[in-house]
Amino acid sequence: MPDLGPLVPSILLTVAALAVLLTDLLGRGRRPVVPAVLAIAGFVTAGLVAWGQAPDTAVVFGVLRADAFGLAMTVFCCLVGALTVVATMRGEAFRTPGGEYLLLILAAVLGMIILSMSVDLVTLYLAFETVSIPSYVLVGMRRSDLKANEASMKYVLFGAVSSAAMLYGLSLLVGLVGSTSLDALSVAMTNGIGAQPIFWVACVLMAAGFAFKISAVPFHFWAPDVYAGAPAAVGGFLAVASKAAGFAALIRVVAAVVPGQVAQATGAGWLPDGPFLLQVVGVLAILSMTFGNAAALRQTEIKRLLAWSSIAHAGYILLAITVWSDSTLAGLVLYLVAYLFMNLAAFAIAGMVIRRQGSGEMSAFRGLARRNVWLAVALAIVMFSLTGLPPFFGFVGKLQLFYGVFAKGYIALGVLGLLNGVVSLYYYMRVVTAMFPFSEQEGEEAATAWRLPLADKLLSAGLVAPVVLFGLFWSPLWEWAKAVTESVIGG
Amino acid sequence: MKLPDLTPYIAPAVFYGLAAFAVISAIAAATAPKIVHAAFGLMAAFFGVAGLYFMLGADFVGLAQVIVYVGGILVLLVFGILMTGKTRSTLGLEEKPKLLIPAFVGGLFFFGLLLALHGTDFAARAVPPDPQPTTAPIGRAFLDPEQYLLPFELSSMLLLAALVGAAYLARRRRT
Amino acid sequence: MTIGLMHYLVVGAALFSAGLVTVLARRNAVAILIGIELMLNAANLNLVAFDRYGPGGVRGQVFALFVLVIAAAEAAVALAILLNVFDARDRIDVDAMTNLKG
Amino acid sequence: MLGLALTILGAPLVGFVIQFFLGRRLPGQGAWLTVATIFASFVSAVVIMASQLGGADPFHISWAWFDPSGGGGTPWTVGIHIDGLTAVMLVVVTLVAFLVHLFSTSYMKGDPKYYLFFAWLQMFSVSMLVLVLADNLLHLFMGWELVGLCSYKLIGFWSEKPAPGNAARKAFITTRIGDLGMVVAIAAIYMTAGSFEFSKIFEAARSGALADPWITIAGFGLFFAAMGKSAQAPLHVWLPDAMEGPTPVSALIHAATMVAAGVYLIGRFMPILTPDVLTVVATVGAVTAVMAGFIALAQDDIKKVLAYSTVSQLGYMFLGLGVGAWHAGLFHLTTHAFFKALMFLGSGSVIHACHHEQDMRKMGGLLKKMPITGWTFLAGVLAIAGLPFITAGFFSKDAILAGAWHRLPFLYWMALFGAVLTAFYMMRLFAMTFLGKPRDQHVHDHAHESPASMTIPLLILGALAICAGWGAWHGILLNPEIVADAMGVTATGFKTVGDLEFEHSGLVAAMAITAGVLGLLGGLYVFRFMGGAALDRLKRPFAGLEKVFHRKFGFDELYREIAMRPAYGLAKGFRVVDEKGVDGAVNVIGRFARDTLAALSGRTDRRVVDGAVHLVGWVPRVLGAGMNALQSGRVRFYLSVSAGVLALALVLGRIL
Repeated sequence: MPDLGPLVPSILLTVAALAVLLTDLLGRGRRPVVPAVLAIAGFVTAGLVAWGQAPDTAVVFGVLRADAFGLAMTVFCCLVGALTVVATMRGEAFRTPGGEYLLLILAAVLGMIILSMSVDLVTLYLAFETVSIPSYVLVGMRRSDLKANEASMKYVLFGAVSSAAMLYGLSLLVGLVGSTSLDALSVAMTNGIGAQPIFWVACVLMAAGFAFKISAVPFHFWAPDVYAGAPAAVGGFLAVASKAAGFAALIRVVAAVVPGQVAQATGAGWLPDGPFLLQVVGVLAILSMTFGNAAALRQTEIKRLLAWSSIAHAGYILLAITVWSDSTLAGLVLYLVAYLFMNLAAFAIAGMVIRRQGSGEMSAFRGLARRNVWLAVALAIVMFSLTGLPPFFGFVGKLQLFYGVFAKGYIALGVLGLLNGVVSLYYYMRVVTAMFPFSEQEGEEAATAWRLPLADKLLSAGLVAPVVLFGLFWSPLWEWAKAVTESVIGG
Repeated sequence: MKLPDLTPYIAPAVFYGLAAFAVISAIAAATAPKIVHAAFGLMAAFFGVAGLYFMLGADFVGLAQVIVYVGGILVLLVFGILMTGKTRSTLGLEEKPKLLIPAFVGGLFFFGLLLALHGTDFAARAVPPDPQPTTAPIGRAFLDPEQYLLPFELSSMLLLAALVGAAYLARRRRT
Repeated sequence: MTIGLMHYLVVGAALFSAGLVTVLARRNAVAILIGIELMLNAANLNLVAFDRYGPGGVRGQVFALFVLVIAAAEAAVALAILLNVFDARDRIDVDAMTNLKG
Repeated sequence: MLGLALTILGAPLVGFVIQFFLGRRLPGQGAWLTVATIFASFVSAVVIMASQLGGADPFHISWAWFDPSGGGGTPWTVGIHIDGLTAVMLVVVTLVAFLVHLFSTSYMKGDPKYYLFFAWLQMFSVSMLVLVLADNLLHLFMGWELVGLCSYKLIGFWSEKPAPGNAARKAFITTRIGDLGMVVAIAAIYMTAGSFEFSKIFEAARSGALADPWITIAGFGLFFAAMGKSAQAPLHVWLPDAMEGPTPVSALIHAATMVAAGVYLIGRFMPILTPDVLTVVATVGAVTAVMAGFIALAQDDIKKVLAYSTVSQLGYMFLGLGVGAWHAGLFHLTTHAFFKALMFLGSGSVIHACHHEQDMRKMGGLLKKMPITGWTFLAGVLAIAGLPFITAGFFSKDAILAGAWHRLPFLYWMALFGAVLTAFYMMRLFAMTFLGKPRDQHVHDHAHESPASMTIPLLILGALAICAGWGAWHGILLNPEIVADAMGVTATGFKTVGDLEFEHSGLVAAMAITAGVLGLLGGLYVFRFMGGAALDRLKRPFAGLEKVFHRKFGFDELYREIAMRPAYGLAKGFRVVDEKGVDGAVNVIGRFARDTLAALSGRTDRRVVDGAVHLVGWVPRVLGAGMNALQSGRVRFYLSVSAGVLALALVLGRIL
């Protein structure tokens, strides 16, 4: 029996899930606060354990690698899980989420943890579905809400088809490699399976599955509809954790397929010459950021806007994978952390506003500054950060990420990314300008002030504070990101 | 008169028979105007594939296919069809699928797969060894900590979450 | 005339494509699920065939069994969602679900 | 020292945050809070100056900020640098800012955005302090841009009216043009010196790493930026328009913050300015000084006169810096800050009393009505005219003239002429406003002395306008030896105030004194004692000239012709293309710019903005429209598109 150490966070989450189920059953009819506390406690302890664990690059249980990257993703996902539970309680959907909701979040996070550590295709697929299936339900949990129903229906259909396509690609890859292990894949790559035509098919189909999970164009269609239909907190969960886990798994696969780092760019620097997979990812990156930003321009509903923006952000992150180097990968990790706080904050605050206004349309945000300056300023900071303006965390993430892209000579890709940043300025700023009306008349109609409960204040402050703080002092975080990615990428 | 030795042809004949059965059933599932017929098409395809599994010497998987797919998933789907059949909308148990674009996309996909398969060398054995019983190795693989024990455990969590979620959603509304 | 790996793979490809056509052509959500099951079966067929003609072992079959589990879970959840939708709107025509768009 | 420096920055910063977010709910809308915080800064600044006067070593501290190369490189830093120059600037900035805050508590009373005004005023001061305390270019640039942003908010504070909005935009755009130079300079310096830190830059200049042509390019870039910020011709056009802002803002801009930033920048970077650059600095300064003097002569709006006099005085400062009279230029910055703040606040007091009447032709005889304002104003007039031996302006201006005499005599003559002009038009202003008979009885009847919170700042500044030059106390602080040590450069080429005082004891000084007195007496005679008819007769031969001066040499018209008209034309062209174009979809990016700019300024020129951004925004607009059309809501359609793309990818992957 191998050492159970690397599994402790997963076991903790499982225990928490069962405890939640049990307390929920016992406590029927009462206000189910205990399960929520249990779930948060589970996330926190699991995260702390992972934080304290020593990374190890050996493969355990034949399918997992609890290296620095995997542990970092574990901490990341547990953090998101805990914050999502809190955000749900402050958002528009459930004031006190039921035991089922918590169980599903716990199960999905468990899937994410395994997904980000798995170095075996079977485990990867299984974990992938362990993330997906609870998510389908989470989206549709408000059963009487027509929008939620529609969203979950679309999500499950789109998701099932994508995962079937990915599975088909995986099956071909397994046949080509003769094993389900990623290390075997890496060995097979050196034996030249990359030249086989079916390898291209496998790459494309796998990429389709990952692209679904991270909502990259052209497999993004579900995202705007699903985010718009789901409670804001769930939208944030999908946009952050689910996506991050997808990236983690993609990084694992790319690390197996790509030997070392990509070469310095030649020519204008569009796509690297390496294996197919990188080029596929590169195309996805270009499409996602360009179309995501362009489509976001026309959105008037906050959750749809954030959905399109998250598609664009997926593009930036894919860019880092395309230019596969230690510096872009560290940038990616940094960006993911920035992305975590920015998006969770955006969705959480959106949820608070929707709860009070009954709508997420831009008109609901008009004059928010006069209703509650606190929320307005917090959201404004988040928007600035999402745009990538200094001195916020989003800027730092973008800076490091694009620094890596440019340093490798992929000028055209980098410039395209930066141009996209300029486009995104518009729609983020529209939210900001809506919140801070400039003439007195505009504000008058919305002059009823809101009293913000302490919990709302704490949650928004807790999410926005890192956006500001890490925007100013990110050196430690940057060192950490570099350490985390060292284990993933070879020389 | 001596009958020609048909032994070398039996396996191919069975294969082509099963394959044709599965593929034609699948196409029927795609095109049948009645949903129930589509479900039957699926069932037939399941059986065809199960037959192919037996031909491949995968007896356990073939059996699981019959039990789980036909006995479980298909029944679930048929229940779904029946429960949603009484609908006030135009779309009930019958539906004439619009095939033009799907057939084009599907055809293109198939063509692309064929092209790729055609040029690929899987380093496969032309004549595989005689099939061995698989149940015991599969069982061992599931329970071996160095193989698939962890995914096996994970799948139980997946099932738990799926069932709790499904039960929550499908529960009759209190109002 | 022997049956080789390629034969099975082509059957798998055909099943997958037929499943895809079903998914794209059907408006009834249950029928779309039928198509998805076909696609999963195609992948399973590939996996099992690779086991037989590959280096041996039961990797593919184990994978296929996991897929079976997932297919069941997915079908259950999808049907639950579908019933929920049906409860609310009395129809499961996916073409009619266009409240969310843009 | 660090604690003091952080207090200087932190107190008003906290004030800003509280005031901005909570100000509306504070009793008295929080003005007292900002006054208190800026006073705390002032006290800290005085302590710092005292320690510097006492011979303390320059103080420098910096923290690594981040490493742009991702490891192994030199990190960018943030830091604080305090030497004599900084100390002087700190005292000037905080003192004037404090007095302006105090003054505003009464002046802005009743304004609907009262609390917001103080928030921005406070931020304005913070920005300037950030700039002054910076130990590196990047940090300085941040302050520089913050100053620009705050000035924009404050000039356009009454953005409900069109004029302030336009003025704010003009200021913003003009200074941004100057900032292009700053960016070029930063790039050139970082490229060659490899650091943003002042000390490292000067070190690089000394070691030869920062050499021609980059050092010259950097110098010109910095000066171009300073020209924008400190309103030197031909980028001076924004400053007079900036009078549209509330008068206390004008006082702050003209005395201690915005325009001082440019002079400070050049003063700070003196060690790397090559002789070529310095010659240009001096010439531009002298030309601006005279030109603005002429324009001031023909203005009737009391604030416009003061505005052009600022432009002119800034010209003197640059002249001083450019001829190497380093101290003289910065000394003048200090004294000017006091007497110009005095006069602006004085004019604010007058305007306040006359119910926002700014036209001098409707004033007159106000001295009796408003004695404190009047007499303190006179102190300012005498100081700016350089009334010999007692006023602060005399010492600083004559130091500049002396420097010019030694380096570039031609510019000396120009500056001397400018001095006559200055004295003349300032006396005109004083005479028309405070002396003689009231021209508009209605205005006169309503005039009254302002409350104490307005007159106290006037009294303090009035005293400073006279005394700030005595003893030339800057000489100690701005000792080139100290500064040179701090900067790591040799002090050759710098002249101390002491040297210059010695030199202007001769002919030069005599001429300068004569010029000032002549101007004052001439102005007094012409505008006080000459009758209206005689004045008209006197002016007749100069009618043409006066028109030119009145039109401000036509700079605005010129810019309209060479910059605005083509932009309008281009905009019109884009508009035609757009209207006739295939795409009738919503004008996305057009709204973008309109919304953002409108949000910023409250008012934009649609034609220009729309046209320009139509072109830029076309691509994302079309892409976005296509993308949204694809997002039809039908999941089958989604799947078809995705699967179609997949199928295509498979086939193409094999064929290609």
